Amino acid sequence: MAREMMYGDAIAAAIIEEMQRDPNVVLYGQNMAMTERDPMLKKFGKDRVRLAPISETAEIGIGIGAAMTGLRPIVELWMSEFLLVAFDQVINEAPKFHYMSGGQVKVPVVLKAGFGFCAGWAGQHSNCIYHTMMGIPGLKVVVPSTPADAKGLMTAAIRDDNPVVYLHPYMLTLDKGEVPEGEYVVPLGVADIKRAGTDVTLVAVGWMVKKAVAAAERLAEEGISAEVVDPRTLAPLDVKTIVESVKKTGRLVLVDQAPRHSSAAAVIAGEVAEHGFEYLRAPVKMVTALDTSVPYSEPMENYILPNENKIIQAVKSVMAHEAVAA
Amino acid sequence: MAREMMYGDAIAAAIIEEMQRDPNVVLYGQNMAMTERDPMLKKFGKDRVRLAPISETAEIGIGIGAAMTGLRPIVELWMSEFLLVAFDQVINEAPKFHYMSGGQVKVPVVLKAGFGFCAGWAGQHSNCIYHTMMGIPGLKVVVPSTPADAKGLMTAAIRDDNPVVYLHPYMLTLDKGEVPEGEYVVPLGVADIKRAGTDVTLVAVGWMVKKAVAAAERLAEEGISAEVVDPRTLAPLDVKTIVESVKKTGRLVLVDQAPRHSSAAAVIAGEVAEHGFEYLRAPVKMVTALDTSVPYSEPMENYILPNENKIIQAVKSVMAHEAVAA
Amino acid sequence: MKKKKEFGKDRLVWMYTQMVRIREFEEAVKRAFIEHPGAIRGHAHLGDGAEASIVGTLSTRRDTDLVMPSYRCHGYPIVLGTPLRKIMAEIFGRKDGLCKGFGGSMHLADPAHHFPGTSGIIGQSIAHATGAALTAQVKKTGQVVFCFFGDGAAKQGVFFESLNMAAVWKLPVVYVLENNQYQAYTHFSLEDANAIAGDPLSKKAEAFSIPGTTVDGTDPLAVYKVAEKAAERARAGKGPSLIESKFYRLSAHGNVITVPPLPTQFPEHEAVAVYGNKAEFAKWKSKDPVVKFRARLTKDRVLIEAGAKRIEDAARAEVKDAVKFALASPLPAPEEALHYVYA
Amino acid sequence: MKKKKEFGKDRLVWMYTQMVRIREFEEAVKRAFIEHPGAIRGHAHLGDGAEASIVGTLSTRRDTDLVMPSYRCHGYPIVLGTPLRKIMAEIFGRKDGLCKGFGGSMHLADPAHHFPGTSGIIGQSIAHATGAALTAQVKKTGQVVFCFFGDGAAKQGVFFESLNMAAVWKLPVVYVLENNQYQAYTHFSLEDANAIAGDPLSKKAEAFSIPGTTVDGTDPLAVYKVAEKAAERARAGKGPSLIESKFYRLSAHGNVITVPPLPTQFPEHEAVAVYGNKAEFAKWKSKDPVVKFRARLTKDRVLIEAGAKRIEDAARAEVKDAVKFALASPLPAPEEALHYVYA
Ligand SMILES: Cc1ncc(C[n+]2csc(CCOP(=O)(O)OP(=O)(O)O)c2C)c(N)n1
Ligand SMILES: Cc1ncc(C[n+]2csc(CCOP(=O)(O)OP(=O)(O)O)c2C)c(N)n1
Ligand SMILES: [Mg+2]
Ligand SMILES: [Mg+2]
Repeated sequence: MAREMMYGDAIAAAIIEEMQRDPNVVLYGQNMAMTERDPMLKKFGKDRVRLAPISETAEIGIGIGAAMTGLRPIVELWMSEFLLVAFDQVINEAPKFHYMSGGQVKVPVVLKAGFGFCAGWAGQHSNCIYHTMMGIPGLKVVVPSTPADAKGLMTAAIRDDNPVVYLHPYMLTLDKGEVPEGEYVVPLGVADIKRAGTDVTLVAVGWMVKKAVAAAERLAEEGISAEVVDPRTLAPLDVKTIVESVKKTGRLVLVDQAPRHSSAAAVIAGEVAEHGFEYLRAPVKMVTALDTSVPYSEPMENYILPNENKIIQAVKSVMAHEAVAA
Repeated sequence: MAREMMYGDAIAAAIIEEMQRDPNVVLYGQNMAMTERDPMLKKFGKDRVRLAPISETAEIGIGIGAAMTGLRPIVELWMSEFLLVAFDQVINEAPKFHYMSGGQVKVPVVLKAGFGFCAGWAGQHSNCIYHTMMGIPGLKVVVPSTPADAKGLMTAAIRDDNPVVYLHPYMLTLDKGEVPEGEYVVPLGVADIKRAGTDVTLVAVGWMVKKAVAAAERLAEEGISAEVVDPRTLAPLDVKTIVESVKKTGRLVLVDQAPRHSSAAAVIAGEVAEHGFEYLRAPVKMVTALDTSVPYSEPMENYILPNENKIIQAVKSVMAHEAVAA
Repeated sequence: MKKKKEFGKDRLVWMYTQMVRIREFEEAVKRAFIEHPGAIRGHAHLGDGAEASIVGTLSTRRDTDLVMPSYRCHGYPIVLGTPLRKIMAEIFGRKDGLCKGFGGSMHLADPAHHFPGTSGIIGQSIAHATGAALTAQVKKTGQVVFCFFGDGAAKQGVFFESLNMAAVWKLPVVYVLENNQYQAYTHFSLEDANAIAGDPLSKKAEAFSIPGTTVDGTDPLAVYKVAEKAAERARAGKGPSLIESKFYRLSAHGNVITVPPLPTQFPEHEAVAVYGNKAEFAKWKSKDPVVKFRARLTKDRVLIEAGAKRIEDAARAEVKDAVKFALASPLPAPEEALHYVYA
Repeated sequence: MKKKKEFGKDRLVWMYTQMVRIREFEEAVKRAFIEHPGAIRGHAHLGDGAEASIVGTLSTRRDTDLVMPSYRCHGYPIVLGTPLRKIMAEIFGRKDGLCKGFGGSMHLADPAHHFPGTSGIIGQSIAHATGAALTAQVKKTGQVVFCFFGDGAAKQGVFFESLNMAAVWKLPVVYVLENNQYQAYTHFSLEDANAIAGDPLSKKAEAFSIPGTTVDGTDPLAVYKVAEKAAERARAGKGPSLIESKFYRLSAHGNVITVPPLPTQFPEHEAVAVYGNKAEFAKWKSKDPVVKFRARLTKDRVLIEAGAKRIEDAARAEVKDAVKFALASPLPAPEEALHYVYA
C-alpha cells in the first residue's frame, strides 16, 4: 500500500514510525518542541523529544556520546551549513570511534539537515557540502531525491549502526510522490535507476535528479534515450550500478548542484575514468554549478545553477562527439 | 642565490621575510611566543606575534575580521584537523565576504597547518582534508612538496588578497632542498613538472610527490618514462598543465595520501575524464590510501598508505592495458 | 558622528531621528512582502524593537569606530549614514544595491561607512568583530568595535572563545548581547542556563572576569550610559565589556520560510503564533521604544508635536524614496555572478 | 567500586593502591621510550601528577557510572579495572591491545569497564560525556558520568556549549576541569582570562549558574569531598557541576614530536625546558600527590612502611608484567587495517 505524500512529510513519517518501534530513538534540535502542544512531544514525551540551544558542536557531540552509550539519536540540524561549526564532530569524531576502539564502540547517530536552498538565501545558506563528507571512511551520507526514498532511507539511516548524515534538498520539500505505508527500508549503498535509457547515462544527486529526469523526457522527444541514475547514498557509493549503466550507454553526463571541484560529480567521474574507461565512447561531461558562491539576486542565482537546458546541451555534446569519432 | 634548507625552515624564512617587508602581516597561534626569549617575538614585537588559546573558531574568525579591516594575519593552526572545529569560518566565512559584499571587502588571511602525520598519530591526527576545501570558490589551497615551493608559495599566500589555506605535509618537515634566497614567489594556481617523462603522467600531491618521483626513478630503470606533475595549489587547480601532460603521455596515474573519495586525485581524474579523454590510451588509475581511518599500529598504517610499490604496480597496469589494446 | 557627552537637544533629536528612520525602514521592508511580492527573496530579518538599543549604543561611537552586528543588520548602517536607497536596493536584489545584489538582507556591508560586513551563521561575526578590534589595536587607530549579536548567539561556542581572547589580548571591543528574548521561535528562557536560574545573561561575563551589565534596551539613554562606559574602558586599553541589552523583537523572526513558487510573507510574532501568549506580546508592545522615547522627548519639551511629526514625515519620505529607487533599479545581469569570486 | 562514604582503612589503602598503580604505569611508559625504542609511536601523554585528582574523583563513583576523559587517558581505566596488560599492549600497538592496535595511547576505550572512549581533539569529548549523561537520563539508569578535561580545553567553545546544555537539560554529569597548569607548552595564566584576573577557573560555572568549586587536586580526600557533592547533585536530578581540580603535570606534555626516522623521546618539563623556571617545577615536585598521600597514610598509621612497600612492589610487578605481555604480543597483521571501518 502506498499513498501520495510530500517529501518533507515522508521524512517525518519514517521518524515517527522508527520512534514508535524503538524506544532508544530520540530526537532533538533547535526551534522544535517549544511548547507542550508540540505533536512529537505529545507522542513521545519530553525525554525523547527535546529543544536544543544554538550549539551545534554540543548538539552533535551529545548525539555521538549518547549513541556510544545506547541511544540512537536523530539530531535535527536544519541547514547543512550549520554542521560546519561542528565539523570535527561530524568527520573526525563520529566516524572514528568504531575504528579507533578496534570495533568495541558503535555510533548510531543520524545527523539530519536540509541543503542547497537556492531561493535567495545567498552565500552562506544555499550550499551543497556533501563532498566534504562523502569520502570519510566510517561515515555514511544519504541524499534522497523522492518522497519514497526520503522515507526508506531515513528508516535505514536510523537503523544503521554507523553515523549517517541525512541530507535532504530543501527545494524538494513540497514535492509529492507515492510513498509505501508502514515499514519501508531503502538499503544504504544502493543506487537507483530513476529512468531507464540506452544512449547516455545521467548521474544526478538530490534536486538535480528531478532536473535530469525532466531533461531526459525532453531528450526522448528528440530520439535520445537517457538513463538517469540516482546514487541515493554518496557514501557508500554504488559505483557498480553507475559503471554498469555506462557499460550499456557508453556515455556519461553528471549533474550536480555544487561547484565543480566540490561536487560528487567529479568524484564519480573519477571512478568511471578508472573503472568504466573502456566503455566510454565520449568524454565524461559535468554539469555543475559555476565556480562561484551563491549570489542573492535571482538572475545571478539562476545563472550559476545547472538546469534542464544545460543538461540537454551537455548530452548533445557527448552524443555529437561520437558522431565525430565514428 | 640558493642554499640548502629544510622544508620547515623554508616556510619560516618566507614568513620572516614577509613580516619584514609588510608591517600589516601578523602571526599568532597556540603554543608559540610563550616567553620573551622567543625569536619571532623579539624580532617583531608582541603586537605582531602572539600566543592564542585553544580556540580555533575565534582564532580563525579573528584572523578573518582582522583581514577585513587591514591586517594580513597568518594563523598558525599546527594540524589541519584543528581547522575542523572552526570549519564554518574556513569554508563558509572567509571565502564568502568578498563575493557577498559585491567586491567591497577583502580577506587576506593565511591559515597554516601541517597534515597527514602518518607516524603513529592514529585516527584523528593523520588525515588529509584538502578535499573539503579545494572546491570552495573564493578559497585558495596550497600544498607545497619541496622546500623551495614551501617558501615561494608561502610568500605568494601572504601577498594574496584572498583567504589561503596553506597545508604542509608533516612528513616533509625535515626534508632538505635548495631554496632561493631573498624574495621568492611561486604563483598560486601553477602546477609544476617535478620530473619530465613521456610514457605516463603521475599526478601527486604533497608527501606523495616524493614517492611518485622515487617510483619514477625506479620505473626509468625498467625503461618506463614517467612524468611527475605536482599541482602545488589545489585551488585554483592548474588543470591545463595536467591535461597537457596527459596529452603527451596518454596515461594517467594519480597518487594521493587520502582515501579514494576524499582525495584530490578523484577530482583531478574527473577533470581529465572530461578534458583529457581523447588523449587517454588507458584507464586512469588512482593510488590512494585505502578506505579506512588511519590505524595506530605501524604495519596497519603502512598497509593503508600509498607507496612506491603500489605506484609502480599501477603504472605497469596502465602500460599493460595499452599492450592489450594495441 | 562626533562624540557628544552631554545630551543637548540636538543630540536627543538626532537619536529620535535615527530611531524613527530605522523603524520606518523596517516597516517598509515588511510591507514590501505584500506591496511588492517577490521583491525580497530568501530570509529577511527586521530590527523593530531594537531601535533604542542600536541608537543608544551608537551614540557613544566616534567617527571611525566600527560596527559589526549579525545578519539582522538593517538598522546599523542606517545610523552610520549608508543611503537608505542602497540598503533597500540590496534587499530587493538590485544592481544598485549596497552589495550589487550579491548579499541581500543578511549580508549588508559598507566598509566606507565603517560597516565591514555581517555573517548569517550564528555567532561567527563575534569573532570577526574581535578581529577588527585586533586591527585597531595593532595599528593603534584608537578605534572601538561595537559588536552586536543575539541571545541565541550567546549559546554558540565562538561567543565564549572570542570573549576570552578579547579579554586576554585586551582588545578594544564592546560586546552588545541583544536579548530580544527570542532566537527564532524559541524563548530565551528555554535554552539559557542563566535565564533558567533567574540570572541575567550578562553573568556570562564572569567566565572572563570582564564587566557584565544588563540594561533596559528600550531606553536609549540608559543604553548610552553603559555603552559609553564600556567604550571608555576599551579606549583606555583595558579590554572588552559585555552588555546585555534587553528589549523585545516586535515582529516575527523573519518572513515565513517557503519553497518557491510559494510566496514569501511575514507571519505573526512567535509569542502569539507559537506560544499563544498574546499578553506577553501586548505588554512589550506597550513598551515600544520609539513610542516611549517620543513621549519622553515631547513631555520634556525637547520636541514639540510638530517637530516630532516633521522627523517622522521626513523619515517616511526618505524610506518611500528608497523603495522607489530600489524598484527602479535593474536586476543584475545573470553573468555578473562571475564577478568577485577572487579579489 | 562500591560507594563507600566513610574512609575506613580499606578505602584509604585502595586509594593509595590506585594512585601507585597509575604512577608506576606512567613511569614505565616513559621509560619505554628509552628501554624499548620505537615501541610507542605518535604522541603519548602521561598522567603523573593527576593521581590524587583521578582517584579522589573516582572514589565517589558507583558501579555503573561512566568515565570519559580526554586523550591523556591512561590513568582512568587503570582505576576502573582494565587489565594493565591490555593498556600497555595498546600503547605499544599490539594485537592484544585494548583496541587491537587501532587506537594507541590517545584513544583507549573499554566500554566493558565503563570507559566508552576518548578523543584527541581538544574539548570534543566534553560533549560526548554530556551525551552519555543524556543516555543515563533517558534510560533512567541512575548513572553519573565523570567528565575530565584540561585547563586548555576550557578555552574551546564546546566546553561552554556542553555545560549550558547539561544545565538546561539537568543531565547527570560531573565536569572535572583538570587544571594541571599547562596546555602543552603554555602556562594557563597566559591564555585564560579568569586566571589573568586572578580568579579561579571554576568561575566559568557562573556562565551557566551551576556550582563551581576549586579544589586542591593533589589531595585525594579533598577531591573526593567535592566530587561526592557534585555526584549527589547529579544523581538527585539537579544537573551538572564544575570542579576545578588544581594540580601539576609532573612530566612534559608528551614525547617530543618528531618526523620518522628520528626517534621519539621524552623531554624535560616545559617549566624548565621552555620557561627556564626550575623553582616552579621544584615547588610542585615537592607536592607530589603520591608521596604526600603516602606520608599522610603512614603518619596516620593507616599504612605501615612495609604495607606501603607491599603495595608499591605489587604495582611494580603488575606493570612489569604488563610491559612483558605487551612486548610479547605480536603486531597486528597489515590487512587487519580493513576491519572496523563500518559497524
Ligand atoms: C550556527 C547556526 N545555527 C542555526 C542557525 C539558524 N538561525 C538563524 S537565525 C537564528 C536565531 C538567532 O537568534 P538570536 O541570536 O537571538 O538573534 P536574533 O534573531 O534574535 O536577532 C537561528 C537559530 C544559523 N543561522 N547558524
Ligand atoms: C582542537 C585542538 N586544538 C589543538 C590541539 C593540540 N593539542 C593537543 S594537546 C593540547 C593541550 C591540551 O591542554 P589541556 O586541555 O590543558 O590538557 P592537558 O594536556 O594539560 O591534559 C593541544 C593544544 C588539539 N588536539 N585539538
Ligand atoms: Mg534573539
Ligand atoms: Mg592542562
